[in-house]
Amino acid sequence: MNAKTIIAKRVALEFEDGYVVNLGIGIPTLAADFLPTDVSVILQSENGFLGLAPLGGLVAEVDLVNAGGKSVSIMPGGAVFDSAMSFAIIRGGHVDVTVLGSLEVDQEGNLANWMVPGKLVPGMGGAMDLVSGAKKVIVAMEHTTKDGNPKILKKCTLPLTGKGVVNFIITNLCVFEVTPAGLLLIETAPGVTVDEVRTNTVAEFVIAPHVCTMPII
Amino acid sequence: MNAKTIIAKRVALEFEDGYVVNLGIGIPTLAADFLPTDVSVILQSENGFLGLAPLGGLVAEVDLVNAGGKSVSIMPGGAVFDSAMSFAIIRGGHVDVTVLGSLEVDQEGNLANWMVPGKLVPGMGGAMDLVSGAKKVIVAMEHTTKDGNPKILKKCTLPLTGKGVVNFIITNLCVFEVTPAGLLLIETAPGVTVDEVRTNTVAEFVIAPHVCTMPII
Amino acid sequence: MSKITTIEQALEFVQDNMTVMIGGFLGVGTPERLVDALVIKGTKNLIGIANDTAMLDKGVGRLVVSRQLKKAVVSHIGTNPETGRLMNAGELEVELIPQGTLAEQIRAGGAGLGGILTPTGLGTIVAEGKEVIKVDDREFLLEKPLKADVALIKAHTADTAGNLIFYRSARNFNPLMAMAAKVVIVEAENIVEKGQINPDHVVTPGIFVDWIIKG
Amino acid sequence: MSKITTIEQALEFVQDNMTVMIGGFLGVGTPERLVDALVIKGTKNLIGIANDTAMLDKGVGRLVVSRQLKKAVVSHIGTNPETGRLMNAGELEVELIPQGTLAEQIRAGGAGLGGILTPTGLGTIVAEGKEVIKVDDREFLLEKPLKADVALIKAHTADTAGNLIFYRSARNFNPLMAMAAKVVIVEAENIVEKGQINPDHVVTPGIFVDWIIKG
Repeated sequence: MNAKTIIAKRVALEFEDGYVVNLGIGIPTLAADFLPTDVSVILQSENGFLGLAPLGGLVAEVDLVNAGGKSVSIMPGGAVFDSAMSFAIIRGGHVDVTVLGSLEVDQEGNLANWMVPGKLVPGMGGAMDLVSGAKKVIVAMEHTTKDGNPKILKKCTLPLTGKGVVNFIITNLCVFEVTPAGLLLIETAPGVTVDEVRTNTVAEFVIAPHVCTMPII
Repeated sequence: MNAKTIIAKRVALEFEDGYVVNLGIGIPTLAADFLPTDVSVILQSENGFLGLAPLGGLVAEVDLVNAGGKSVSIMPGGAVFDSAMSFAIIRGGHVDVTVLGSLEVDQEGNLANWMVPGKLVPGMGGAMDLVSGAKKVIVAMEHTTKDGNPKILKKCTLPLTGKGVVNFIITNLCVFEVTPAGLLLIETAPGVTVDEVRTNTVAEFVIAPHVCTMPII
Repeated sequence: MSKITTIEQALEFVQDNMTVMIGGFLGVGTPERLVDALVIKGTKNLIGIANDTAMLDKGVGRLVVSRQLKKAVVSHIGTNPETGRLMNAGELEVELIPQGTLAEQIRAGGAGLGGILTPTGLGTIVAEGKEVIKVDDREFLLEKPLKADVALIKAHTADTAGNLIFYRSARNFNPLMAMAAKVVIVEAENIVEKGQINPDHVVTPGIFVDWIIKG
Repeated sequence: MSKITTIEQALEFVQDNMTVMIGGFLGVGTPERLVDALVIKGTKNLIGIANDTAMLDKGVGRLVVSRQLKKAVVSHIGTNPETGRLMNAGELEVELIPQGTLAEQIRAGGAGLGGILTPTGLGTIVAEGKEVIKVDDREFLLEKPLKADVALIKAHTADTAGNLIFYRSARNFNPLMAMAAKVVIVEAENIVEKGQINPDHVVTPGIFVDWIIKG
């Protein structure tokens, strides 16, 4: 199983039947493909609708794109609205889970994913509203950068997307829960040891008494 | 011509073609019946639609009432919305003229029409938003109470609906413009003298150099 | 899990001392069957948030007459003499709010905003005791968001996913209240299958709706 | 007076140095014919308010490439490399705003509110230099309303009274911007007679719309 699949499969287990979910571009979007058969979620697309169909589902429609600009389709029972309503839904706490990628995340639950000063400034889009409004915020990303540098830090160095907003960090190596006391290692990926997690993580973390292997197949 | 007709006819002359207009219950509503033939206005009903048909026009519809709860109908080209949108239209300055009745109005453009402490407390409904948001606020009322007591005062005695919000006062006796310097008498009703206005008005006012008779037939 | 239920089941969520939003404008757009059942159930000490207290025998007015409200948060009570009588007798607390402010406060409650900044009510008793915020030298009243435990909503048509459309002026406060309450109960004149409402015509997305009863 | 006009007539209202709102999300829902004509017209030093700067050859992105903007007020520029390049070169000012804040600021501009109180951006550089307002012990950022001289809007269908309906995700910022500008110009794919749109389906009431061109 490659890194992305591990992450996407594990993220999918966070969803309960009927949840309203907003998935960021990239790995987070993949999670929708791995839902348990008895779980169905309602995908919110911040550009203005509910009932986003999983990729590869229905035929893409004219004038219907996801928040990444990709042509998509809408499920029966979907609803379209303007951007103010879209973010009323997000800011108002009506999204159960949002899953986002990140450049950096730290042991205080801070998250940085919208700019690298002087280099890359895509902008925050809807990310700042999502992390401040969703009931549960999951960061889903590869544990380290392509060069092997740690992304889970003691303190983010990049401008923040949100302060103290992250609830869970799900990577190809492990799952951290963000608690008021700091990071708690609750699961490791199949075949990954706690030492491996430690080597690849700058942040301090506590190992849960019953740390277990991610229940993914 | 009775007092109400005089007022309604004179109010109607304040409307220009295409104006968005909100008319209060009572005399203000009558104004819609006296529009010049080359003027058509769009009536806003604060309970949630544009295109309110003048009374006695089309057949009343199910679940369609005006802000007074009276069954009404909607004109072709009308639009329905929720109460937040209705007051976004009002507060946002998208209503050209609002016409309201009043219990008291004073020489500073203050208006009191929503409660008589200890006696009558109907509530402000949409009136406070209308007077603060409409581009032009016209008070349309009989010049005195049924007992002949003045309603145009130096200073309102009742709790205000809006402070310094009135632009014109149109009564069965005259038209006052509210200027930064105070009330300016600009018209008298047919057959009414300036002295008659003075006798029935407590507020101080200045007589315009070219005070004329209301151009109503 | 189906959102369609019986009126008795739905009203299990309305308990004494709760804050309840009720749609409607002078009774138009009020879920009368839900109000009927709430009167029969006799739930007490409710805080009612609504545009008005309608009439003695119509809409929210019936909960005034049945003495089930301890407080009414409304913009208008003039059409229901009982509201004024109970208020003057000290048996019902009435908080009067300008209609546009009330609508926007409910929207803010649903939209996760900290409050609204409105010019409405400045210089009147509505402003008493409230914070005034200056923005670019203009003054605005800070009015707080409103939320509720339960909202009772009237819709023209609901689909089984809870998507709602409304008819004419029966829309009014209903879509706003559907966003601002923990439990949202809808009385729908018509119930259709999921997919039967054009997504572009939906006014209240189904995620806001918990329970639907046939009106 | 008819609201239907030619693209040339409509664009008379867009002049140098104006603030212009343009609907769309990554180009979807952007009035491309109006943008085409604006590029040809060459109006300069515009402040553009939009969700994003789309792509090099699509939507608002084309006004970046044609150097007609002095400032872009947007939530995202990542899909248009030219925006970043001009920003870094100091040739284009870019103000990045969280998407939900941007939408609500535009709505506030149209709705006559003094600003919005949002938790979004607290503790980030978005909050720098902005007022923080406490409401019941929770902190919120005060973000000011946004307005424009002109809004360029894309609709699916307009009636001759200016009532608009939108199609799918091409709705996005269009209905909000239509409320917040002095002059509103709509590019409609379809134009129908007044009365042909069910009043309950109207998203943007005709009173907001000044001019309509066929898209």
